Amino acid sequence: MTEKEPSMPILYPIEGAAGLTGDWRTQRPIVDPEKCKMCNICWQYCPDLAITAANKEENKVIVFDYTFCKGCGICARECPFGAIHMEKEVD
Amino acid sequence: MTEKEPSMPILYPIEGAAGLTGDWRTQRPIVDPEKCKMCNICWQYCPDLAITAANKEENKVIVFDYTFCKGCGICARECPFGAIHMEKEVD
Amino acid sequence: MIELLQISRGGSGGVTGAKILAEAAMYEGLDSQAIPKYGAERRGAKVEAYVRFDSSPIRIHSPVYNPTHAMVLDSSLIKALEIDKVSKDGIIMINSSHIPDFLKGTNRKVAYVDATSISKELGLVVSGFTLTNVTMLGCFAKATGIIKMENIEKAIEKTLGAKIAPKNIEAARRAYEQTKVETA
Amino acid sequence: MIELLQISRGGSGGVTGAKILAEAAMYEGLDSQAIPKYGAERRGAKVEAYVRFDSSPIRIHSPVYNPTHAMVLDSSLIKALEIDKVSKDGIIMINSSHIPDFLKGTNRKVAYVDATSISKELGLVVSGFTLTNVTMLGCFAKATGIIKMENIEKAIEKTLGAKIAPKNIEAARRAYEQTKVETA
Amino acid sequence: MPTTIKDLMNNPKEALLKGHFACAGCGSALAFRHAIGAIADKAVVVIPACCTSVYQGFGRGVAFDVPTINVAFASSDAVAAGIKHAMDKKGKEAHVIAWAGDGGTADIGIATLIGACDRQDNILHIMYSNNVYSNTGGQRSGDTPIGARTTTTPFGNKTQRKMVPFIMMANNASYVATASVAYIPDLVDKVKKALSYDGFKFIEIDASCPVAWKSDSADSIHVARLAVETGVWPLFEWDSKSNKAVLSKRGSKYRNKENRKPIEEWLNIQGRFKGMSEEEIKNLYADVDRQWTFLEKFLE
Amino acid sequence: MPTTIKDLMNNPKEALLKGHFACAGCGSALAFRHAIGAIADKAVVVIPACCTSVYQGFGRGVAFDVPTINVAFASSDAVAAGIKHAMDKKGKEAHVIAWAGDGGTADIGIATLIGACDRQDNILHIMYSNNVYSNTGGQRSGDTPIGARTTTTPFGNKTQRKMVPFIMMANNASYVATASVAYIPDLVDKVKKALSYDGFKFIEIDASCPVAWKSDSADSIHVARLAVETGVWPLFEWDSKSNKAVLSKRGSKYRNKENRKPIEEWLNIQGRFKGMSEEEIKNLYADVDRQWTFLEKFLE
Amino acid sequence: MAEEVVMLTGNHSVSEAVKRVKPDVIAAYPITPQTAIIEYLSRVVDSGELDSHFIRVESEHSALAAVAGASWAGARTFTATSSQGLLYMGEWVFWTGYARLPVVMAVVNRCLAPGWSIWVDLQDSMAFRDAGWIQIYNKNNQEVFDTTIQSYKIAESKDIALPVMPCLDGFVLSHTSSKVILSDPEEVYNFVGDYSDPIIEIDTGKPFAYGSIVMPDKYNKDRKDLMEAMERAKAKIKAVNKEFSETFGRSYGNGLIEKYGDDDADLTIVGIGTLADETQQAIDMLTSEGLKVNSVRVRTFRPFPTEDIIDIAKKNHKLLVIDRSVSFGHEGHLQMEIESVLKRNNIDTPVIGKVMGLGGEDVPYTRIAKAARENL
Amino acid sequence: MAEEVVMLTGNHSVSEAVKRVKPDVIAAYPITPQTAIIEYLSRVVDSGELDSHFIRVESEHSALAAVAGASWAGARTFTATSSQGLLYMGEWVFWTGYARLPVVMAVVNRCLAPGWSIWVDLQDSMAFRDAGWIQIYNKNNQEVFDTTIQSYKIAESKDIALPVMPCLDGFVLSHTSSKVILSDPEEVYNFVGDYSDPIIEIDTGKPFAYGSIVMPDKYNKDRKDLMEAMERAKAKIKAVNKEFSETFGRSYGNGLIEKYGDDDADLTIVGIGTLADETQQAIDMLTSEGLKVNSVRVRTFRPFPTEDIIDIAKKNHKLLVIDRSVSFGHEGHLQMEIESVLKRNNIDTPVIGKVMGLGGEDVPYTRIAKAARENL
Ligand SMILES: Cc1ncc(C[n+]2csc(CCOP(=O)(O)OP(=O)(O)O)c2C)c(N)n1
Ligand SMILES: Cc1ncc(C[n+]2csc(CCOP(=O)(O)OP(=O)(O)O)c2C)c(N)n1
Ligand code: SF4
Ligand code: SF4
Ligand code: SF4
Ligand code: SF4
Repeated sequence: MTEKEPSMPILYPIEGAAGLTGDWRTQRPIVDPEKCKMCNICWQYCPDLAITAANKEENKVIVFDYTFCKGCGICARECPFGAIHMEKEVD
Repeated sequence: MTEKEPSMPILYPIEGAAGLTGDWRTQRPIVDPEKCKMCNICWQYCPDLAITAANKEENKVIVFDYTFCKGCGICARECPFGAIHMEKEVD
Repeated sequence: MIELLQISRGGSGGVTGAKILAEAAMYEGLDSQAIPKYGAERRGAKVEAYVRFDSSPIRIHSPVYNPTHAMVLDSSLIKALEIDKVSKDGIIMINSSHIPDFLKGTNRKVAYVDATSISKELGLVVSGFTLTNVTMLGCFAKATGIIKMENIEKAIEKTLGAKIAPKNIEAARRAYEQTKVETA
Repeated sequence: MIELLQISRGGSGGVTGAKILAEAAMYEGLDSQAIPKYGAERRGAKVEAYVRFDSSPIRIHSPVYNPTHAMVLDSSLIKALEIDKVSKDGIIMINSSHIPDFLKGTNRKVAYVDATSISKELGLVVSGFTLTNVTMLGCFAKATGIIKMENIEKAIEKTLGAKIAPKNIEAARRAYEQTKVETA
Repeated sequence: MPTTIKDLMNNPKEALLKGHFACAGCGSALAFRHAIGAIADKAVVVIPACCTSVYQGFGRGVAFDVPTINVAFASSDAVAAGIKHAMDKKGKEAHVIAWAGDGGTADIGIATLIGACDRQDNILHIMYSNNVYSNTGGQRSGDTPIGARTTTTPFGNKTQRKMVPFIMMANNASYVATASVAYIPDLVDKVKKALSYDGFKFIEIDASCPVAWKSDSADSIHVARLAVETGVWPLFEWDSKSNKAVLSKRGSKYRNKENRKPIEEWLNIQGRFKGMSEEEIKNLYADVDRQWTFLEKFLE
Repeated sequence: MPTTIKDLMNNPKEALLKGHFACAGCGSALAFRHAIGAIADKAVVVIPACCTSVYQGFGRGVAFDVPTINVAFASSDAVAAGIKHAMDKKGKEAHVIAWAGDGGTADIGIATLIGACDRQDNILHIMYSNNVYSNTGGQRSGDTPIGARTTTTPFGNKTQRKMVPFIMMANNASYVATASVAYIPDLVDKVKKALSYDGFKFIEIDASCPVAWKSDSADSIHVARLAVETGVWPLFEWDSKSNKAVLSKRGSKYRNKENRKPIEEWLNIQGRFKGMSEEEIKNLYADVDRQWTFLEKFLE
Repeated sequence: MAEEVVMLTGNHSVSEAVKRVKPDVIAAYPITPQTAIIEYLSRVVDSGELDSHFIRVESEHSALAAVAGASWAGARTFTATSSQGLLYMGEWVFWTGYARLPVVMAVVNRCLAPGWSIWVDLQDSMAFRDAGWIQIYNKNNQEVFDTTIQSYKIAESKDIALPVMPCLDGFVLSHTSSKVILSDPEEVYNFVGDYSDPIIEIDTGKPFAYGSIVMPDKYNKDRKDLMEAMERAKAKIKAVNKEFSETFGRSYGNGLIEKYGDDDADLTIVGIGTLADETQQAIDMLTSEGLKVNSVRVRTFRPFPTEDIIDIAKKNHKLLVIDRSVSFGHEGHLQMEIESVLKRNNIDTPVIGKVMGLGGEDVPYTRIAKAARENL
Repeated sequence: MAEEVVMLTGNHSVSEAVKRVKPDVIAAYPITPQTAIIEYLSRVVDSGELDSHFIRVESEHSALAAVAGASWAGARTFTATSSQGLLYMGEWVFWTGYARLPVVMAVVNRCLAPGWSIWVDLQDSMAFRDAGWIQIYNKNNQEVFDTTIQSYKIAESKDIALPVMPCLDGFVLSHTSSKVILSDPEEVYNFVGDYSDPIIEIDTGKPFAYGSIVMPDKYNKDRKDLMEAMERAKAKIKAVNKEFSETFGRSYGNGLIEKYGDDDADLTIVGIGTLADETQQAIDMLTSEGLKVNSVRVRTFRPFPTEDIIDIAKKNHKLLVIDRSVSFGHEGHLQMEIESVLKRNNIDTPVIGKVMGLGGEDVPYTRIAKAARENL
């Protein structure tokens, strides 16, 4: 009898477990760097971790990760400064 | 194929479903007709329905049904007038 | 193989008594079994237990239908004993100061002892119940001779523990002394 | 047997479209099946469905691996189509105003129509999604000729009910008219 | 008008017949006798696994003179709901009652209980609590008081008592009440009142079990009365219309701690509490306080 | 000090990885991201059947960077308790969290939930409620509000909302709180606070589901905020030590009805409430009142 | 309303059948892939189209408990489930079978976790083959509709009094649309008959206790009767299939099994569910290759069609049995039972077993054909 | 503490074994006739005699869920149940088997309701023969003790990784006292070894997800591996039986089956549980009558001892199989499986089946002997 490990339904953490979910998007968020006050409220509310937070010290506004952003529109809806708007994806 | 009723675990109501439970008794309640005020508190508390209620109108005190009385002693304990006492069953 | 039917009342320790007896048999070098009759037990209601003894390993798992001997822990239960089922050569052991009327004329060998009085004297009473289960083991030893008192005592000791064993051993011993065996 | 692969986005009614198509085939006198790809569906994510048509009873229950034809309800999904799996003689139907670059040079027969515009014109929009599922059925009828428009219309009517069917029928009709078939 | 002993004699019929298989002094059997007896002509009872499945009979016949359906442990309310819906559909009148122990109610059965309550199925659940799994020989249940020696907590139970009536209030049953075998007319009143409500009704009865409580069978009423008099078992009613609790006449004076007897009186006549430490007694007092504090919020 | 957005950025690590399988705008996924993220280095999550069993991954890998055990629907707390006991026995530290939907918590799983609470197993149960069985396509749950159209109540749900937090208070959990995806720092505070308690802790999160609620995915936060602002979803904490409830800062002003927005604002942006009758709206208002009345009893 | 010809999923086919037999009480709990059945039924009940009580229970254990309760009260009942749901109500599955309640429960077959998987195999319903239920496995949506109707007629016969489980492959039937003839509602109802003389009925005027403690002798009597009822059910299922055919013009083999192809083949492929339908496709292919192959679809797994299997085995030379479920530590269910039947009856026909399609693995007919060729 | 010889019930024998292997976590729920096992264990845990966590769960579903949880966390675990309790945890029985968790659960066999009955038959554990558990049926209390110990060694081997269910007849073993040699605790612990290198172990430092959605290919891989582990388990069980014998001087046939009497008999009686022990008594009786009869006790029903059954059937002339459980609508479990094995291997030895002792019906050896005489 050779030593054998049981075959079990185990998965390990990876990014993109459900693929590149940016594919699902029909509209994409666009940030207006002028308007972004770097409050990161949008960052907080993104269910898809598709926003790189703004950094006041470094004066960097938020950045979207379109590889994974599903285009839900929450960030645009929640930005208190109207700094984000959604645009239809073009084919 | 003859018509056939299914065989099922069904029982019908009878007295003595568990036999003549008076057999279980190691002590028996005895009423003192002098002391019984016919309040029927004992009747109310007997879990075994082994007391025939007293009847004030007919001046009948309670009567025990020794066929089923298990001798728990509740009646004796609860009689407010000490009209019932328990006696060891003799073999 | 020897088979014992024991009849007692729920709450009087019959099952423990049967187990002690089987254990004593083990010390005697016999194989043994103690079988409580399977079902809901109610305090005061009739309860049966069986004990088997054999010199070779026992592979039977049935209840006992035709006991060699019978033991009744409460004399008021004697009427529940189906005498015909007990072996003609067997002994009927009963907790009683005398041979009960019920057995008279049966021509059976009867062993009797007033275990209740013995137990009471020794304070073997629990919530109103006089425990005669262990006491009657003395009667068994005396009447059947299958198991020596020393093994019964050892089994009592092991099962009941150092604290309450002594009184029980004493009860069994007294019962052993006082048991009378007669043909009814 | 003719087998169709339909690719759409979750939420755009692809499964319903496939079912209507299978129903239309039934009116055509064919046996048919509409099979949604089994799994969790997510709005916006790629979803497959299959439709089978045959003149004799279908006893196959597998998904479609090598479709005769393919239909893509959203042009942005065209890249998800594994062209090699589609029969060489089959038609690739796509919701687009032109032959997508992706198909160019494949030498495949491509049927295309701007179903999105048609649907939008007719108000076939639900929670931000333009529904092109029914519209594209007109493209299917035109391109494949397997099923007559009248049967497609009947199936739309039955499935969607008198209230919303007319707009959808109109959309399918327009798509039928506007569909172009070319070799890419 | 509150029920009197006389009224009890005028029940449509006896629901419990003589010669049943309950132990001598069984509080549950006594409760069944009156709670179901009071409505015996209309009652259908559903019994999950518990002592009641056993004491009703044993092969030869049954000691219950009402339709009785014995069911799997965790399902009395679901079965009762099914029966009630079927009888409604068929136009037949009946009070369908799930009659269950504390185990079948508070532990394994509580999802079913809450589910039926949530749907407001038109049934009454009566939980008789002997604080323990009596039928299997006395193991701890969620309703076991702190300090009680059970066969699975041989050195004393540590968990607080689960107050199912509170849970049912939180779950918005239409009517919730507690009762005791020591106060039979009060119990019968509550059963009748419960049945006057639409939707899901719940009553918990403190029902002595001399076997598990290791008490004298003669004390079965006495011990239950002490539970009320020591404040261990508050007697009250609550309904969803008012979202208010009202203490029952027989129990109202124990709201005031000064009127309560020491809990030790209740403990001392029960073998199950033998050997309780000071600490355990303190915890028990605290748990009783907790229950009253919760209840207080709903009292006027 | 209350958590700030900045603090959220300093989580030990992300518990939820990019590219998971939740729908766009999923409130549950957002809640998971932060609630578990805040304690990601110590968390073990137990997931019964629900959307979370699906959105974590699909064959290739998993989007959760914490140990994740997927279990049968009605058992998250029992499994969590088993894990916690085992880790305690083995001397390993961990926050074991049962993360379940409203179905797995309030309906099929509630016996398990109450059982673990009763034993005071040292775990935290987080119920994210989308008021419906989303994973199976949107059937009514015990937590579905009056009037909601679900696939099993196509003409509007009639039953009152099951307030599991109240049930857990009645069941004496050590800590009970409600939270909302609209108030993330508050949610994280509550998770951390819960974990500072011994015994059984419970948090319910109102977690938008654009699919079942038939709402715009962009509105997922907005709709949850409206639930608080209309009084539909009271934000509070309660603990057993005090037996008192405290309204959370972000929700306290809605105790006063005058400060509440009309519930219609919440209803109107959700397709699930389309076609509600006046009567249904009245009943919904009444049910919200009922919840506040219950809660009021525990407020100062 | 008369007969209608429609495109329907398997789930919808179940619902349409149920709507026609008009159960008094329905209770069910959602689970993929069964859910659509009860969604449809809750809609028609709430809309008033179907005069029935729908109980939205909190679990499957309660679903079956509730319909059992209703059945004791003399009601016609329906429920449905799948997979984990069936396991979760397992205690009640046995309870209902042993209690002889004529409940009908559709099982949409789905494999068992872990890991989570929603696709078909028959492990779920097979786990309850001991439970005293009649189990009828279907090949397509038309049969699903027809079997659901037949189930009531079988279950509610006093001489049978057994619950019936019509089983359909998850997704493969439940979610796939295909042509279904929906018979006229009135005709269907008349075929089944009303349930006005129930097998058992709670009556406050005539108390009885159901299911109190029973002694071993009575216990054995009840179980023996259950065994005999299963035996009688074979003839009943055949008769109902025949009567159904006379009324509606559709039938499924002899009710217990369905044969395909010529007798006296070199190889007979035995299967169950849609795999057996797929097998017919394979048979055509193989026949066209000149091979002598036929097939048998086991329609009722309980009662097991012993006599028919004997007959098949006697008439043919070799059996290839395809299972979509397995008893770990032994072998496939169909294989095991067929082997036991043949052994018991001293039939030498060799049996080869293959387990295929667990966890929703797709089994195209070409694979079945391949297996056949390898074993010819 | 060294070896002790005592009078013990079967339940107590289980507990004594469990105490010696020192599980980290125990969770269980009371049910007759199993309860005494957990009563004893809760006592020794609360008294500090056994350093273990005892979770007093609110149902059996949670009992097995809790020990499964503990097992995922790398703990040694124990639970026990009977009858309805086993059915109620049914979902978790399959879950634990499929998850390959080395849980040990004693099942005290009791028949299934309704009507209520607390006595023995094997219908309960047999209902889970598909679930991926090793099942070992015992003949007496000594074996109960020994098997419980062996179960851990089998379950926790990495090459097996399967839960094990030691089964004992309710009351007949569970409540009957007989002689049991309780081996030295330390020796027992050493025999089993500690569980320091668990099959699986949750670690916050190394996250993984167990049981997420799996695709059919992976699903099939896992199930195939389960099937193979069952196959490997046969050798493992034999090896453990042998090693146990070497260490403690007690063994049970070859581990899978136990033979009694001379080879090459006219009739071989095959049975399981205490009925098989009782059969040995019948064999002695029949042999003394000059009849050529021997017997085989099937000890492990899962994995099924296929090879041993083949061997037996080849060496003997006729098998009389006695079942204490049955699949309604087919036949006795042991009979069915034996027939299937013989059929598959073209063995002509005739098999006669008898179902006896359902619902606690007593089966004295004389009745077995009578059945043997009738079939000689
Ligand atoms: C699923 C299941 N688990 C366990 C049992 C065993 N069982 C029968 S009755 C009982 C205890 C019942 O306790 P309770 O509900 O408090 O009623 P009581 O016995 O105290 O009257 C138990 C554990 C069972 N019948 N079914
Ligand atoms: C015993 C059992 N019954 C039913 C199911 C099917 N099922 C899986 S998830 C689910 C709904 C879960 O609802 P909820 O807990 O509210 O979580 P959500 O899906 O909304 O996230 C159901 C019914 C199951 N897996 N197991
Ligand atoms: S649109 Fe949604 S997913 Fe994309 S960045 Fe904004 S919040 Fe995140
Ligand atoms: S002793 Fe008990 S059973 Fe007998 S009459 Fe008195 S109360 Fe009833
Ligand atoms: S054990 Fe207790 S509850 Fe059960 S019948 Fe006896 S007294 Fe009543
Ligand atoms: S259905 Fe709802 S809860 Fe489920 S993943 Fe989608 S948005 Fe989230």
